[in-house]
Formats: sequence, structure tokens, C-alpha cells
Amino acid sequence: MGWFKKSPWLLHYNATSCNGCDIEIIACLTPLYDLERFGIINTGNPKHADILAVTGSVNEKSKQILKNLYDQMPNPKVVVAVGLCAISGCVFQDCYNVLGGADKVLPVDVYVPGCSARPESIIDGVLQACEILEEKYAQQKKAKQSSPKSQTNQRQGFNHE
Amino acid sequence: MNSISEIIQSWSIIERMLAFFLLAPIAGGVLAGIDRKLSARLQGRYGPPVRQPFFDVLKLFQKERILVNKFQNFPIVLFFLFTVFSGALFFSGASILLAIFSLALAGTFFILGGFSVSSPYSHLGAERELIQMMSYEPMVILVAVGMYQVTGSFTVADIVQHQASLILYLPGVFAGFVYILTIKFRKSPFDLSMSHHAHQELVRGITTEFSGPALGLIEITHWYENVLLLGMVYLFFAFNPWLAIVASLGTYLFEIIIDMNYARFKWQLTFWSSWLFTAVAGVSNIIVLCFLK
Amino acid sequence: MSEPQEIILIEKNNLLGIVSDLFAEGYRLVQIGCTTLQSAYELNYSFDKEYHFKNLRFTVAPEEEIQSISVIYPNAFLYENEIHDLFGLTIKNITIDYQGKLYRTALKVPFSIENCPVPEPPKPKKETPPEPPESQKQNSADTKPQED
Amino acid sequence: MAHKNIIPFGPQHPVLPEPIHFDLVTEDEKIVDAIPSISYVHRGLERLVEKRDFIDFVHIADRICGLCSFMHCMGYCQAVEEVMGIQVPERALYLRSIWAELARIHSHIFWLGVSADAFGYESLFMQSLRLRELVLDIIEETTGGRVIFGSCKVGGVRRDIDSETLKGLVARLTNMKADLDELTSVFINDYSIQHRLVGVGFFSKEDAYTLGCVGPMARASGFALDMRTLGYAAYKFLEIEPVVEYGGDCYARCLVRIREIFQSMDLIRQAAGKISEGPIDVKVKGTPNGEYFSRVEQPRGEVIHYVKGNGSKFLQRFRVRVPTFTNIPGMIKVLKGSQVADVPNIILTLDPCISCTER
Repeated sequence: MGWFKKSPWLLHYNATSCNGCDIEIIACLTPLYDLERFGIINTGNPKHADILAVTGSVNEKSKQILKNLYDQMPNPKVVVAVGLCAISGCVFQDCYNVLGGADKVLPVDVYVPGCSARPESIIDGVLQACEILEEKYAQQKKAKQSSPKSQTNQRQGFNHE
Repeated sequence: MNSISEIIQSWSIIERMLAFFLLAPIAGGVLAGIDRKLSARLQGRYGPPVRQPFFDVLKLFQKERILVNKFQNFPIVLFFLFTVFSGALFFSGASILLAIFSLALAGTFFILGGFSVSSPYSHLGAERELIQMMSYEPMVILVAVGMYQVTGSFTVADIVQHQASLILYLPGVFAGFVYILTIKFRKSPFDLSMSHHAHQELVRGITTEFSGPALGLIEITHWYENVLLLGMVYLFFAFNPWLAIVASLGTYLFEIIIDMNYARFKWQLTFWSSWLFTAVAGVSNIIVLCFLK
Repeated sequence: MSEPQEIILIEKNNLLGIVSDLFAEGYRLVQIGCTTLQSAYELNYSFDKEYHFKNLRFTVAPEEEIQSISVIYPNAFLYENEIHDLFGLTIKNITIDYQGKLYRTALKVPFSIENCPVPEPPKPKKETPPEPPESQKQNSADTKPQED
Repeated sequence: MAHKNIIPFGPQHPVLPEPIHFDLVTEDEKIVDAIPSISYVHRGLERLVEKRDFIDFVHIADRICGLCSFMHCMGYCQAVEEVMGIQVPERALYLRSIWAELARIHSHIFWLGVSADAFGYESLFMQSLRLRELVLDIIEETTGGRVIFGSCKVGGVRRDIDSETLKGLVARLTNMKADLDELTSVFINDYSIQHRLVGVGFFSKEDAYTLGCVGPMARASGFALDMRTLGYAAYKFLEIEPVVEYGGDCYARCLVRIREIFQSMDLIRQAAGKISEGPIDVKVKGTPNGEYFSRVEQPRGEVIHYVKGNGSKFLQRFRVRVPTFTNIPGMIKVLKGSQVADVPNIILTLDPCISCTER
């Protein structure tokens, strides 16, 4: 059994969000919502994180940053797109510098709707991400048993800055 | 209680070391869990379950291992081994000086681990950890010196057996020790190099580049370290085992409350204040003892 | 009720002189803005002194060079770099010159005349507001970010 | 040890919720130089005026920034109204001022929390954000949104606050005052906070003026610059005195914000007392033709919305110049010569709002 469900650590990155979703993620950590009761810590460090919460759509410059952050996170990992901008670009999808939702760059596992996403739905999304984390761990274990080399193969594109 | 201590005394050194090796992480983990729960309650939150630190560490051992360089995990393993070794020495009743020095060696390996990776945050964290070590190490040695002055022995077994109440002879040393314990427990205001709360200027300080199992190992090592340090608090009250346990836990509680009530100091203030406190409380206490004896 | 808008039309070559006069009078630089016109760019330099709002305005052709005022007002460098990156205007002697690296956009110089054509003003008699001209619609298709 | 080292600060950093990047050139812990780089949030929303008509664009103006969303919306609406010559009913002006001040309170309390987090005072962060939820409750009850209000439109406001709710709102803010007093007294009196803030990031009045600083950054240096004294919205009916401190350091900026929270509460009380019955919006006819620079005081300082219309329903140009953009040169100046430990404090006392800055 994996322990990921009990202790998912969160990394938050603001791709091109308007802050609305960011401050709601911060509000999730505070007394009224208190994400830590589920064991969730907001780590500021990709190397410690299990869940990447992306707010805002992706633009030309944040694309690379997001990829780097995702690459630096150890497996298994889950991406949660928080807010409409991270899903599709919201009202900004016609802008010249907006590529679209976070799924243009990363494999997004959970989409949290709302503009801005409400803390309740963010908590719900993160807890769903925990389930996916467990599944991914189980798959990874299976893959590892069948071919022990697979894990190292996954890391080939890894670059650290 | 007396029967328990008799049982412990009847054990051989190997048995005592083994008991420490097995029981200390459990105690340390529970203490860390209480710390997190209590902190949350003091902040008006519900907080994670007390078992949370165990979940965290178990999860970390299931994570993928990412190495930045081959040397990276080697100092961390040594850090773990030497911390366990010094704790085992201490709880098996060997020399307190040996335990203190081997703990300092363990700390040095931790710093080496921080320097072995290339992240500037890790380097800054390691530099700050060095400064912290320079801040607290004199006081730790003064604890051993003060205990020797009262009991006439450096061995932990003799200090525990000593009938006099150490705290009455060494109030200044105890106060100084509690002061530097804040640094050792990595609590605010002295969580300069690495904090359990991520929100700080150095990201995660020394542990920035460590992930998965290595981070889990660091976490467990801290549990061992905390138990060892609380064991040293125990020695001050060893004349009454019940009081001593209450005092150790009380000290831990006190550190949590301090943690809640201070902003992080800068390294300059950390350094000068701890040396000043060591000089005023620790050294003067020892000098007074010299005249009394 | 509304704040008076004082707009002074100046010559491009007199910019530095007028700005240094304003600096001597104790005005602070509020903003530098740029607007794309049909075939030129309109630059607005806004200043303020004790809530007295003053605008300098002049137009430049796309290939013309502008003198930087960042030697007089050090905080102008960000505005000038922005205008260089977004409008493609050349500004000389910026104290901190990012060389076009301040904004990295999917579309180079998104506000330039080619990329951001200005619609013709509608005929005043028309009751219903007109649709944006065909050229703009075409443009919106062009401006879609490219996938890589 | 004193070799130069470059520390990349941001775009992803735990103390910064937003992506701004600094290359900090350091010697040990001392910062020799700081080079900012922005545009991690650049979306190019100014050009959306081509695709959304001037009434629809209000929704985008609302989403320029999450923390000062209402004020962006208000600034944009004001500019369009001035261009079109629309007389907004008085009740709508009062309601705008009340919401603007609520937004200011919530933004400033959020700032208190985040800066407490930056200097490692976690319990204070939690307590600040606990108090902020009370303000958010009021906002949610009156507008329906927590951070994006969506209650302002060209020609007035979308929703009315009835007089009972308005009374209750003032009473709740008054009740909150005691808690807030307790919270802010910690910021003002605590020794360890003073150690982190006093004398850090000093900024003289001359520097603030020549570098074009606005908002709390300027007011903390003794430079009384508050756009609310221009008397837009309902501020012309209210008594308002800019909050000024003379310290010029991070501590003074903190004090300015604390005093502004209480000032905003007072303004809401005044507005609730003076508000009169009447319509909340007027019908918008025609299309904007002309230009206007509208200046509004945000929590972070003066914001300028420039609107230029040419008679079609699509605006020709919309430009917004936000306070953070003009405060960045000041921030670079202060960062030079400071300690690495002070960097989060200095950046946060500026209260950077990057999503506005890069639009």
C-alpha cells in the first residue's frame, strides 16, 4: 500500500494567474479551511512535492518554468489545474501570448473549475489528486516489477537548474 | 518507575543501544506529531493527526530517488549513523562528552551534504548551519562541564545515579541549554538554515536538493536527535525520574510556544545572542560553582 | 467632477529639453504610454505634481528613433523597454537596456502597426455600431499562438 | 568566502505567491546587485479590446488582478464614463467606494499575513488570514464573489446593498476592530518583528519622489500621495486624510498599511452614514469617442487606466499602468546592499502584484 493518500505535499506555481486562485490556495492553508488536517503541506520546493497545483494559463515564458518544475518532481506526481485559466484560458484565451490551459504543457490529472476557484473546490480537487497519486504509484510499482529499467528511462529528459 | 529503571540497569550496553535504536524514532515521531498538532491548535487550525510524521516518512521512502550527484546521499547516511551512534552512546550510559562530540560530527556531515550539491540555496543553508553550530556548540560543551563539576563524572550512568538535583546547581547552564535547544530543534526564531515550515527565504535551506528516501532519512535523524537532546534535559532532573520526564516534555512544549511567538532572526542576532547568553548564563554559572566547591 | 486632462503636443526633438524642465520644476514621472495609430505611434508622457496631471504627446513614424529620458528620470527605463518590446520602437540610450528581453511574447512586437491594425473610425451617421473591419478579423486568426 | 554568487530568486519561490524573477548577485549574504526580469505573467490583455466591446471588457478589467480586481474595474468604468459623459448616480458612487474600501481592507490584511510568513512568524500569518475571512464573508454576501467581485459596470453598479445589510456590515467591521487591534499591536510592538523590519530597506523621500514610487511605498517615506484626495467615486463626499509615515523603512510601510486598514473602516462607516436612496445605474447609450486617463488609488498605489475610443464599440486602445510597475525601480534600489534574509521582506513590503504589472 502506498502512503501518498495520507501525506501529499503540494507545490504551487502561478503560471499566468490573476492572483485570484493563488490567494484562494493560500486561503486553503489557513484556519477556516486548513488543508494540513489532511496532511497536506505547501512545500515551496519541487523536489519535495507530490502534487503540482498550477494556476493560470500558460504563456511563452512560464511554459519552460512549468516543464522544469514538473521534471524536478520525483515520481509519482500529479498535476492539478486550479481555476478556469488553467483549464482553458478563461477570458484570456484569445490573448496573443496565452497558449491555453496547463494541459498544453503538462499532463493534467485533475481540473478544478471556478473563476476564481473556491477553496472548497480546491480542497476537493487536491483530495481527488491523492487518489490518482495512489493509482500512479501502483502502476509504477507494477511497471518496475515487469522491467526494472523503466524508472531510469523515465528520467532521461531530466535537467536540473 | 524504580522497577523500570532497575530493568534498564540490568540490560547490557548492547541491549540498551538496541532499545534506543528501536524506540527513539517512535518517540521522536510521536513528539513531532504532537508538535504539529499543537502548533496547528495554537494557530487556530485543526491540524494533522498525530501519526502524520510517520505517514510523511513512509511516503518519502516510496518516492522516486533523484540524485544530483553521486556523493549527495553519502554524507546524509553518515549523518544518520553518527546521530544514532551518539544517541546510543548517551542512552547506554557512556561518556556524555563522547556523545556530544559525535553529535557535532554528525552535524558536520549534514553540512557537507548541503555543500555537496550545487543549489545556491543549499549552500547558503549550509553556511548558516555552520554559523548555528558555532552558536550552540559552546553551550553544549558547558553542559557537560557543569555536570562534571557537580557530579565529578562525565559518564551518563554516573550522572543519572547522582542523588543531588543538578538543576539547583546548574540553573544558568540549564537556561542556556534551553536557549540553544531552540536552534537544535530548528524552531523559530532560529530556523535559519532549514525550517519545517517551507515559507522562508532559502526555500528549504540545506534540504532543498534532497528528495524522497534521503529526505525521509534526514527526518528520522532529526527524531533521534530530538530524543537525545531531551535526554540531556532529563539529566538535569535525574534525581526524580517522573519530574525529569515531565520537565523534558515541558521543555519541548516551551520550545513549541516560543516557535509560535517569534519571527525568524537574522544570523547576526542569532550568533551574538546565543554567545551572550552562553557567557552570561552558562559561564557565570560555572564560575560560581568553582567558588562554591 | 472629472480630473482635468492637460495634454501638450510637443515636437519629438524637444522632448529631452521639456522633460528636464519638468524635472527641474519637481514633476514626477507617472507613466509613458504608447498608442498605435493608423501609420504612426503616439507617445504619451504623463507627469504629476501635487495632483496636477500633465501629458506630453507626440507622434513618431515606425522607423524613427526616440531619445530615452531615463537619464533624467531613472524609473523611465522599464516603460521604455516595454515600448521597445511591445511596439518595436527604437529608443536610444536607455540606462538599463534589456535589449528586447523584458517581454518574451509568442508574437513578436504584438502592438506594432502590422500586428495591431487600427480599425477605421465609424461613419458618424451610422446608428448601429459597425463590426470590426475584415482586416482585424484576419489578424485575430494570425495572432493565435503557435504550437511548438 | 567573499566570492560573488548569483542566487536566482523566483519565479517559483515559497514566499512569493507570484512569479517575478530576480538574479541576486551576492557576496556571502550581502546583495551587491539585483536584476529583475518580468513577463512570466504577460498575457497581453490590453489587446483584447479588439475582441470584446467596451461593455464586455469590464469582465476582463475585473480579472487583471485578483487582489485589486474591484479597483481595476472601477478605474476602467470611470475612464469609459468620462469619455462618454455618463453621470453615475450618487448611490452607485457610494457603493463603489464601499466595495473599494472593503477590497483595500482585505488586501492589506492579506499583505500583513503574507509578510508575517516572509519573516517566519507562522502563527501571525494564520491569525491574519483568519481575520481576513471575516472581510471576505462580507464581500461574498454583498457581491457574490470572494476575490473577483464582478459588481461594477459601465454606468453604475450591478448590485445594491440594502440599508439593513449596510448597517450590519458596519457593525461587523466595528466588532472586528478589537481583534484587528490585537493583531496589529503584535506587528507594531513585537521585538522580533522590529528586528526584521526596522531600518530594513530604507528609502528616502527624495528617492521615493524621483523614482516615481506610489502608494504605501511613497507614503511611508513621508510623501503624501493618495489619489483618493482627487475625489473620484464618493471620496469627494468623505473626509479623507492620506496616511503618512516618515520612517521610510519596511516597518514604516507596515505601519502605513495597518493605519490604512483602520482608515478604510472609518471611510466605510462614513459612507454608510451618508449614502442616500436612489438608482444604482444609468442606461448606457452610444459608444465611446475620445480619451481619458483615469487615476484610482489601489491598495498598492496609484493606477492609471487610459482609454481611447474612436466611436466604434471596440476601444482603440486600453492601457493600464499599475503601481507595482512604477515601484520596481525603487525596489531594485533598496535591494542593493541589503541582506539575503531581508529580500523577502523588502519585496513584500512593496506588495508586488505581478499579474497587474505584466497584464
